[in-house]
Amino acid sequence: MSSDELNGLYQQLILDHAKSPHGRVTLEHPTGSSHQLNPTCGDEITLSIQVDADTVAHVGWEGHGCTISQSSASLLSTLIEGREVDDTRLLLEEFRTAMRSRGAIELDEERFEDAIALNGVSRYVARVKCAMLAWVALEHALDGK
Amino acid sequence: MSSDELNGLYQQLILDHAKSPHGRVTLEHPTGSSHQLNPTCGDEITLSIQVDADTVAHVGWEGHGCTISQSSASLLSTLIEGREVDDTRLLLEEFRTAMRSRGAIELDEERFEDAIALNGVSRYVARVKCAMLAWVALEHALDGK
Amino acid sequence: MTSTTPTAHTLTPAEIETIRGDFPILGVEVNGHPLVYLDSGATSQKPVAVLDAERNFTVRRNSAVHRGAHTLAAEATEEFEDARETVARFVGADADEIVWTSNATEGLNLLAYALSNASFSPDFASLKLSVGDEIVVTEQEHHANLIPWQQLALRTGATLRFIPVDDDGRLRLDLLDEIVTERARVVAVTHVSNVLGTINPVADIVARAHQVGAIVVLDACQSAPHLPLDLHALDVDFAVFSGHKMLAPTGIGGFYGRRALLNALPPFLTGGSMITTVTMEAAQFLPAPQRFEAGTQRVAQSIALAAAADYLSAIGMDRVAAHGSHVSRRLLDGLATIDGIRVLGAQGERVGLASFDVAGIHAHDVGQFLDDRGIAVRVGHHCAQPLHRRLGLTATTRASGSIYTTDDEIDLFLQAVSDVRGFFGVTS
Amino acid sequence: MTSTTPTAHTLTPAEIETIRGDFPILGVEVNGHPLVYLDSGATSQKPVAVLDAERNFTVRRNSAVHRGAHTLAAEATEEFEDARETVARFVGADADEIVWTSNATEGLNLLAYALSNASFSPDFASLKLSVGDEIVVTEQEHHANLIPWQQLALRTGATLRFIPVDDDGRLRLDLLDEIVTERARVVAVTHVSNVLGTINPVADIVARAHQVGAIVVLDACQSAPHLPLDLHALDVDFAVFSGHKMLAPTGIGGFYGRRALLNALPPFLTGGSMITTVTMEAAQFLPAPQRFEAGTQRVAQSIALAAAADYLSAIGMDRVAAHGSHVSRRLLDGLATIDGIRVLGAQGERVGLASFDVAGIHAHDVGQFLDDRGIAVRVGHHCAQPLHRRLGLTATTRASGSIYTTDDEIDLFLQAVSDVRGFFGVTS
Ligand SMILES: Cc1ncc(COP(=O)(O)O)c(C=O)c1O
Ligand SMILES: Cc1ncc(COP(=O)(O)O)c(C=O)c1O
Repeated sequence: MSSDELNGLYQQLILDHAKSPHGRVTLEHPTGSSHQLNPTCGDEITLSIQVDADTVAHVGWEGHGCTISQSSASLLSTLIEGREVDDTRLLLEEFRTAMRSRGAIELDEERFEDAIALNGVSRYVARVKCAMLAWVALEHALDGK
Repeated sequence: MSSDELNGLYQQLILDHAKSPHGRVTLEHPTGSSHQLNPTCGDEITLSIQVDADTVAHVGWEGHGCTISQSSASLLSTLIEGREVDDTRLLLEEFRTAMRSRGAIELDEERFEDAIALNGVSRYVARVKCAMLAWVALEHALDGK
Repeated sequence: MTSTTPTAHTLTPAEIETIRGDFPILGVEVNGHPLVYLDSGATSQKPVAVLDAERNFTVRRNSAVHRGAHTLAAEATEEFEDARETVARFVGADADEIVWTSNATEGLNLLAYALSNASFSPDFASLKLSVGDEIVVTEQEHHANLIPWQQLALRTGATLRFIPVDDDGRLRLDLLDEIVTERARVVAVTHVSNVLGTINPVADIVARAHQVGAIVVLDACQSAPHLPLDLHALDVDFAVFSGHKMLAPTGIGGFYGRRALLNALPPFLTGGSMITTVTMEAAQFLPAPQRFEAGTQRVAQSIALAAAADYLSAIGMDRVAAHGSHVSRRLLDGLATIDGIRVLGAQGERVGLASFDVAGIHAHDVGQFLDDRGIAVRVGHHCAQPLHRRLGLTATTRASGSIYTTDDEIDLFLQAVSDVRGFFGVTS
Repeated sequence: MTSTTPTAHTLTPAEIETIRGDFPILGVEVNGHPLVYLDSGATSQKPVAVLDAERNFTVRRNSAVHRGAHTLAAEATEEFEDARETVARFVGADADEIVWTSNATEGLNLLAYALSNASFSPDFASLKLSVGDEIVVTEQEHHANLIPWQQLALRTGATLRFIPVDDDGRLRLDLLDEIVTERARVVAVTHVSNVLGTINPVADIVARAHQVGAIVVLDACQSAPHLPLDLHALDVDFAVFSGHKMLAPTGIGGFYGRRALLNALPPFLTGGSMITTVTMEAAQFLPAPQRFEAGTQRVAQSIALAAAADYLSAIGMDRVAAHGSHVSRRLLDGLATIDGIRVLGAQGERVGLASFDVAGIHAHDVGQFLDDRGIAVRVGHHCAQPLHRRLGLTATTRASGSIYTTDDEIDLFLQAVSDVRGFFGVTS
């Protein structure tokens, strides 16, 4: 009943992450935090990080939103915990570039692991904002904004 | 070179009245006066009347404008000087009706005499305002506005 | 005025087929499926007659109106003013009570700014708002009928109050007398909620507002396209509507003002074509409606809006309303049979629109699933965040129909909604 | 930026014929004569490519932008934002510096109201205007670039000053430093006068304004259609233009703001699609350009304006400007040979436009005589009463061309003008 494209967007891994997300915790000693909102649908996320000696030691977020925004936040958490800040920024740029590419650029499997399940999103211009929500919050949290 | 319609609009009598207008005088004891303006072209008229015992005894106006507005003011002056106020109001309504009729209603020759030369104006929607300018001033002067 | 004549018949399937033939966009495919357009509440589609009216004007008569004296300009001015007459008649007003705007939002801002201009000029004392005065809206309002009033309150020091809704989204009329008091100067209310589709009891609100001397502003965005509208009979003081929601192009709308009030308002936008005398120091203004139409107007779009009004009138607004009722009933009946669906809004008179929540599934995901089958619905807060918050939701899915909506389309939509939860693996 | 490249060739007769084929209205008859449209300064005619762009969008993709998530809405949003990009590039700006408006008048009001909103809110102190501050305009301005500033002065207590013109209508730049002082906060000036057709020395004014810390507002209504325009290079802070004067439909225009300043301005119109969070009490606003685009936008018209920009770009704005120069020269040379004609404005660089007085004959009568031969010109004060008053006139006749204006049309016009005085029996 549902098309290949739709199944490509909503891969099982994405549905699973949305249902049982990683990183939905409150950090005790965040070094940065950001609240982001999608004005069209009212979806919100507050994402906090704890940076210790140039490394993102911990990530925690809370919020509500669609399958894409929730699974993207969850996958982000699994990816960046323990990653160096500089590399986290690189990863963020790679993610943004792929998401904005309208399907032309895929996420690198070595770098993004399970998160390559989000590849399908970039063909859905209206949903890119959903996938980006947590990442934009991460960017601001890193900048201490 | 110029069409019958144009000659119908600009009859010799109209050109003559515009060149040597009647009633371009200043009244000593006006009982009513009105200033009117055409916002598109900036044409203006100030028309004054002196009403004695229910009769428009004197008319005087000054202003500047196109051939149609000047000749209409001039013809108005010749027509209403000495006319009863009630009949002047009737004449005004008849004039307005004809001008707004898009050529469907002609001015009554018995009533309007030389002013029937203005008949052509009513087919030129954009010029009706020019012909009406002095008459609207008359209306307000009669109302003491 | 606001109710459908009981004798009006809904549109027959054959009539709807004929109507659909007038809307070229209904033939497009989306994701390999014929488009099922159920987002008319956001913006309607446009019939060929409307597109042609606009184009015919442009290729035959386009020129500056109310400024030119040449033949083309005179003809264009005439068509433009005839359009005003047609649209005025369509909403139950006189031509000189209708001001052209870009959309309903601009109309509401026009009024809110004109009132604040009145508040800062001694010439308009009767319309002045200041500390102690109250502006009343409702909890149902679209942001367009809320934020301009918040801003007016900020500019003037007046207080903004609102009529709350109950758990079904119904206006709490039991609180009307308590909220609309002698301090109220403006009461702004929507005729039909764009989230709930329900028709508000405008008469009760008008009666109370006028009793305390407040002016009533009606947001007719969702009623003008779907119900016979008679602004004189409704006795409101101001009203707004958007052309793009009623078969006309984007970029055109109407602002209605009761003649005496409209002429008592100071201008909003200033510039050419709304003045008599201008010096470097000061300007004098024309009477309404020109006073509110600064600059070159949306001439082609006005003429297209008149064509849209004519198109709707030819069908008959009582029949348009009957069809809306039918669409609403089929949507509500169908959704009621699907597990995990919560439809917003009370039962009762509605236009053809339903917003709903699917338990456990975000509206964005519902919308995406429907879109995969070519079904276009709106997801989000529909520019009514306070109402959603009050009903305990952030985002909902909204299906909204128009005269071209068929039973088959509604059934495709209902089938898709009943498949959503299975796809996302949510069971109740 | 404002000058035509010396190497640009004017359009050839064959090229103009091809262009004319794209404008269906140029085939109509007026009073038994082929239309000679010399009123493009008021509003231009529109090529088929522009009409088709609008219609194609409407019949293939029409739907709500920035609000919908379904396929049609996503595609419409993309086309809409692409249009912004195209128009931005056309005027030498970045996409996020362009706000859609209905026309230039709305753009100027947007800024004047946003500045007065800034003046009443502690959050925008740097943009605040108050008693002692000065707003500077020029004596050449169209009412659209004068009255909004008069009203802003009234609302804030600031003083309105102006740069006068000399007997030829030239800006008195010798007075620039005296008039634009440290008290100046805003300097609003037209790029090209719609009465004189002359191009103003914007660079000098910008330099002085920026020296004293004032923001510069450019009215680009009469330059955008006729000259290569590079707003970044001109270094102005804000600018406005109207689509209907540059081959696009009525109802669409652009407002440019330098990025940092635009984002520092409070909103003007408020409502849907320009907010982040809304409660019954208050609203938070999006960054520019969305902050200034409340309500459903003029989507189809924006796309048409982009098509118009593409049409002009394909010809090349340097060649468009060269043609304007040519039209201007032919008009001026021809009028100079006719007795009793006074042409307004200085010699020098001009767009293809000439306003003139015919001794002893009112402009309305001149216009009527020309119209009888199918020649459409503008008569009146052209929304510039102060300039006319300064030049000792109430009304003038204006002939204004565009890319579709031929030498033959100019010659028909000149012949008619030389016959006017004979017809009315006026001899010098
Ligand atoms: C120089 C100038 N400024 C402003 C305007 C106002 O433009 P619009 O009426 O399209 O808002 C015009 C045209 O009428 C103009 O020529
Ligand atoms: C009830 C209601 N009011 C106001 C608006 C605003 O209309 P527009 O965006 O056309 O200005 C809408 C539509 O979006 C609406 O549904």
